[in-house]
Amino acid sequence: MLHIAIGNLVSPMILFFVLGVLSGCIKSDLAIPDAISKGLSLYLMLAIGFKGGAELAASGAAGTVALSLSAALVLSFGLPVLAYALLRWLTSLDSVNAAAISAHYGSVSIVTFVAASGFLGDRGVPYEGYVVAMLAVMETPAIVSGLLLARMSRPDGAGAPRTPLLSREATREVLLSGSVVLIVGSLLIGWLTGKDGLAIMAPVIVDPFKAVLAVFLLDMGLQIGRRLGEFKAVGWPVVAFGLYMPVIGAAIGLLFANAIGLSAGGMTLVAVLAASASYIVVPAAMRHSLPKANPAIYVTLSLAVTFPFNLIVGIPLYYKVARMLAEMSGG
Amino acid sequence: MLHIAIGNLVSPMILFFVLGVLSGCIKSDLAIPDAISKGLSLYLMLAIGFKGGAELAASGAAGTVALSLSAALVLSFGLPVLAYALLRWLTSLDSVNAAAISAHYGSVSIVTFVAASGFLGDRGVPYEGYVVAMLAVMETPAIVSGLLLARMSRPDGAGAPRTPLLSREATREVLLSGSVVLIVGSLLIGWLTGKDGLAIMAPVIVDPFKAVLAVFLLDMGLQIGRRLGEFKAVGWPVVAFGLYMPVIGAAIGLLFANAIGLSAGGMTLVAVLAASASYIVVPAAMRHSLPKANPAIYVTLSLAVTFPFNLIVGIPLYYKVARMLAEMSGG
Amino acid sequence: MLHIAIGNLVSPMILFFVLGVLSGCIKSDLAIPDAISKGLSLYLMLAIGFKGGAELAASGAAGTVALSLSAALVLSFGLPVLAYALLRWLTSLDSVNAAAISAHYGSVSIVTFVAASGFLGDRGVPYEGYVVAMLAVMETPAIVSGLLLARMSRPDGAGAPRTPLLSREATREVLLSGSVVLIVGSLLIGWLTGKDGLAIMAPVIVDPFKAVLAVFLLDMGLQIGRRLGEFKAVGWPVVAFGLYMPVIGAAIGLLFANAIGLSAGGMTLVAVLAASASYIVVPAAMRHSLPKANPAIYVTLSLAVTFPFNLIVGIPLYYKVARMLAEMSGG
Amino acid sequence: MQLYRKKRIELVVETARAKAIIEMIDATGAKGYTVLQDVSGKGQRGIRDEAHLTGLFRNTMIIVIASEEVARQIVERSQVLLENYAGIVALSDVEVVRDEHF
Amino acid sequence: MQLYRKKRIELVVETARAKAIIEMIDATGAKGYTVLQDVSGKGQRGIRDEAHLTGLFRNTMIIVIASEEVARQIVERSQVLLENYAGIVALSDVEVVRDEHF
Amino acid sequence: MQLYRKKRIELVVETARAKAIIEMIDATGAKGYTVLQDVSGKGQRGIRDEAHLTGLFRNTMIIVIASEEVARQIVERSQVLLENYAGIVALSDVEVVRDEHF
Ligand SMILES: Nc1ncnc2c1ncn2[C@@H]1O[C@H](COP(=O)(O)O)[C@@H](O)[C@H]1O
Ligand SMILES: Nc1ncnc2c1ncn2[C@@H]1O[C@H](COP(=O)(O)O)[C@@H](O)[C@H]1O
Ligand SMILES: Nc1ncnc2c1ncn2[C@@H]1O[C@H](COP(=O)(O)O)[C@@H](O)[C@H]1O
Ligand code: NA
Ligand code: NA
Ligand code: NA
Repeated sequence: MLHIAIGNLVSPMILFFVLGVLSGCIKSDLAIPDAISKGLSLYLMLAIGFKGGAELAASGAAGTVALSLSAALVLSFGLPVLAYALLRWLTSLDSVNAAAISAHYGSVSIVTFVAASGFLGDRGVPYEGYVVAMLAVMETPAIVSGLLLARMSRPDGAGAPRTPLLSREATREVLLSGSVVLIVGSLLIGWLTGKDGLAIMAPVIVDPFKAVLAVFLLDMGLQIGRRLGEFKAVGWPVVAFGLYMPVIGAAIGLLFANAIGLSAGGMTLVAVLAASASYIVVPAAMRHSLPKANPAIYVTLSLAVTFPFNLIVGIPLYYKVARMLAEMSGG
Repeated sequence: MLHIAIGNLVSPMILFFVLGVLSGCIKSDLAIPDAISKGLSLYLMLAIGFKGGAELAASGAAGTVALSLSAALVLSFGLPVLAYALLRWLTSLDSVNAAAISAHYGSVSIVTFVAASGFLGDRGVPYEGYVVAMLAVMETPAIVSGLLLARMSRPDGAGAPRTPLLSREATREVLLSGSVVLIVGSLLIGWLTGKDGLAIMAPVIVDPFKAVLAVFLLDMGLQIGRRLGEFKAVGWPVVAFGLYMPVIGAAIGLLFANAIGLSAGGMTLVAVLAASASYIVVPAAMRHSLPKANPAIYVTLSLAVTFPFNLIVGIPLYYKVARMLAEMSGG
Repeated sequence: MLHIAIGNLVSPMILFFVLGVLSGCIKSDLAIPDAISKGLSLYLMLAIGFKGGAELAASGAAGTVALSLSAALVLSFGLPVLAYALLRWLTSLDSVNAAAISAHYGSVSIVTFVAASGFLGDRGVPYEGYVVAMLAVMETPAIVSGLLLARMSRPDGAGAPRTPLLSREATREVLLSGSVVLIVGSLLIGWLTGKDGLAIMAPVIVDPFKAVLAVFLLDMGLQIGRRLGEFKAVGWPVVAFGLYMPVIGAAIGLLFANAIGLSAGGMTLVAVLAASASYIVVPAAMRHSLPKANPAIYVTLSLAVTFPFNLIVGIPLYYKVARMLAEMSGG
Repeated sequence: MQLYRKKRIELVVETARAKAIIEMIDATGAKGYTVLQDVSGKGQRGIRDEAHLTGLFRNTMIIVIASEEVARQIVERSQVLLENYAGIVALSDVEVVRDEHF
Repeated sequence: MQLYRKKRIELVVETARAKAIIEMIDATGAKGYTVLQDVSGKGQRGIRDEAHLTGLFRNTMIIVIASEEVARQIVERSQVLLENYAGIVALSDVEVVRDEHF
Repeated sequence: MQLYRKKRIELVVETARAKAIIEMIDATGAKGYTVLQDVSGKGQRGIRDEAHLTGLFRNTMIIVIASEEVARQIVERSQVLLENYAGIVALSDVEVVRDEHF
């Protein structure tokens, strides 16, 4: 365990992340231009989507695909309810903020997923290509759960005129958000073009993948380092939630994945999906639909607490447990 | 034929283009940052120029080079005259708009050329390196033709004081436009440094070339998708012109290339040069020199009609015919 | 010698630089987006730092490391004094401008260093990994020297109240400047992750390194070409300084490196460090701390005179001498 | 040269709200507007800059030149739209040449 | 502190025309100007934004602070240059400290 | 709708000096400001644009809306900070809705 964690720690990915956090903390003027940063983020989505699709094509669509996607749906809808209950019980956050945060934990962090796939790749651990489809499925349902939780808990909810949960436009924006479209589209293209397509794309999306991820993590570190000061605004009970919620999510994710019969690699990734919190799609949706929730809280929690936790501690931990589960099932 | 067209269709390049068009249509917020997009476009020019130069150095400058460049000049000067006649005859556009559009069709679309070279590369079809020099030669002469056509058709043209066709500054801008300088410069550098130079540049300009092109086509798709609404402003007779003009241009290009004695690959590329329409250099020049022409028309036509047509239907079609011509000549 | 210089001249790196300068001179609108340019510059720092660290790990830290770093410190502190004396003696610049310029020559140009490492790589010449650490060490001490020289020469320096040489904030900014943090950080990560880390990063930082450098040099050429008009503001005696100072600096650097016992490759790089002039970190520091010095002079001198000189003439020259020295020592 | 007196409205609003504001401006009958993406700043809601990963902490500047009547409407309606969001609105006098543009 | 009354001219013009406008501004004897690249907006010629592939649908904002006399010239000459091109011009009052800068 | 009269201060300064200017603005008690990075222009110190390798030739635009009193202070203190640096300052009248923001 410790061995794996240390092996994980001395990877360039993690170390560049740490370098970023430190540089951000000490207010170095090191900064990656916005456009590059956005470009790298699109790269990671395209690459992970395409490779998932190509793997799916190679493996042949298994019968468990439908089951997996349903599980993804359940997780994304369900985890916010649990998160909301924990927040209301263990912290002093009001219902709107609790609902907004809870939506983040039903959704996923693409970079955490990408880092986990890199972690598995390093160790030669295979995973089911359609887990990438689960990623895409899990991005948005949690938003609906979060908004329902906010509405149900509103004192004036009963008598007020019924406005739609998500305005038509907000729904559009969420469903057609760039990351969803790019991941799903790349997955389909990878699946359609298969091995030949992968051969064409490989020099860009396979060989340099982990190095690009390292650079992106440097950038994320920089941004997180600069925001560390906002911890105070969040409060320790809420920070604690950002640490135990991923572990609980991962446990549930592992149970689901094990029940479906995924491999150790697949289980690890599902655990990561359940454990991670969105920091792009959901914050944008919450800012539109729950404007009273404080973005400084949910962004800081998702980005500066849960993301580093999953990246450094979570991934090796979930993998360790996934292997144990796989051995038990296999044995 | 159908086989090739389908083979072309399921390439990642085309599919990413289609993904882009669809995302643009449904107004997804997927967008590639401007700086990245510009960077990719420069990359494609540098890569195609350098590789053309290196191939030229490898093959030894053939006697047909001068002939080919002259043919390029004739095509670029001549095609606008044909285009103008067709537009005035078959559409209701006024002379200024017809002249502005015609200039685009004498010039070339670099990305279409690049996509065609990728298409040939996929099939292992070689082509003469100096076709890239033809590309560079064809970029700007068409502008002069277009402006001449606009002037000749002006009712007050006879009596008015003679202003220069292109102001001195406009001439500078056209001749020294970034794409001309970068392609010609890279061609020269590739030619000067030859095999050794290519070895140094290959990890960037050869291996990832097609994958980068795929990403760029995603971006072009996004931009075209967002502008599809402007079709209405263009009118169907003009849209039709954007579809038959490339076929006519390609036919003429094939005749020229066959007469010069190019290979099937070289013929395909010359056809693509003749068939494609500029969407960067010429629009800028027309906006300066023919301000009364409506940019929404010529940009939409070149970018949203002719470009996708050539990319999806044109390239495999021209290649098919080029192969037939080559077999006939070879036999 | 001539042979090497010509070999150096026909490399894509130098030719793209020349293309850039020419395009800039003729005012072509060829331009690389700011964000890309900044991204490439970060890439070069990360790559050179990481590779230096990995090489350091591979070679095992030698006893000469501490000696080398001390030499770097002495060079960076000392060279400005020499530069200042020459400027005051041989040009008519006032003391503030002379001091500001002198600081640039004690510091280093990262891209010149990177180009030199590419030059050595082309020729299969190895160098000590910790020379990269010398680069990092030399970046900032020269700033202190330059400011001391400016203060000492101020007529009112004696009686005035003692303000700190560098305000606390200016010190922070210099020490934590992005390039210092990124190079040192990457060096450490390269050193910590060693061979495994390099395997992960290689597809991004090793294989495409020289091609990326070529593109970056195109960009630098563009920027220099556009500023050539500012030569007049600088004056010939000062331009001459920009040509002989690097040679003097290189000679001193070679003596130091030879005394320490570095290889021919290592000596060449130390010569380049001593010969080159900063164009990012030091100009920013001078603008803050010596606002009366004219930035047009020191930026033009460092970027448009010394940089091209070192790139085209200096690197092969220093290498030639380094080899001679190495043979003498070895024999 | 005849000059016409108009009002210039300058809004700095959080980017998440820019779309709604622009739709409102269109709805008032204003004949145009200018948008400056990615502006940073400080105000009641603290420092706002391009923390690009989320984009939630960015500002957009919108400038409208319009008749006094339309300007007043824009100012008023913006107050409702900016409840719970970061944003400021300022009004000033300008003169323009072509009346029909505004 | 002595303040001097000047005019502030704000132009939003299509980028293809920015160079000509700036040369005209220089020619009027204005002592300076400020340029904001890549501004988007809407006006008589529809929505204009950074459709970067062509660059034809972009705007540039130019701000000049100048004496009333020079300002009037800039406004007038801009009308000629903007015939057939997208663009607006607005004039307002400002006060500055250092008279010699403007 | 009650409008309050404020001053709008527009500064275009060389980017190297922007941080010091912003700190000064904070120190005067101004309640906010807006920053536009990477503005180019021309003035007494020649043409200034994004020669990014050094960044020394870039401008930043800063806009502050404040009470007359604070505005006057900002203008005055900026003069000291801009000695030896490129930069201009212009003052104009604006009206705002929410007095407490400025
Ligand atoms: N007094 C001010 N002067 C100029 N800009 C301001 C001022 N107050 C706020 N802003 C801008 O408006 C944005 C939102 O303001 P606020 O709603 O007060 O947080 C800030 O981020 C600034 O960009
Ligand atoms: N009323 C207005 N208020 C603010 N900006 C405007 C207005 N009208 C036009 N603009 C700007 O000026 C550009 C050109 O306007 P036009 O020539 O009317 O198409 C538009 O794209 C907008 O950026
Ligand atoms: N008259 C002016 N009108 C508008 N902007 C100006 C003017 N003068 C100077 N500027 C801007 O302020 C910057 C610094 O001016 P200066 O200190 O005069 O070089 C210039 O680069 C311009 O961006
Ligand atoms: Na989750
Ligand atoms: Na053509
Ligand atoms: Na030096």
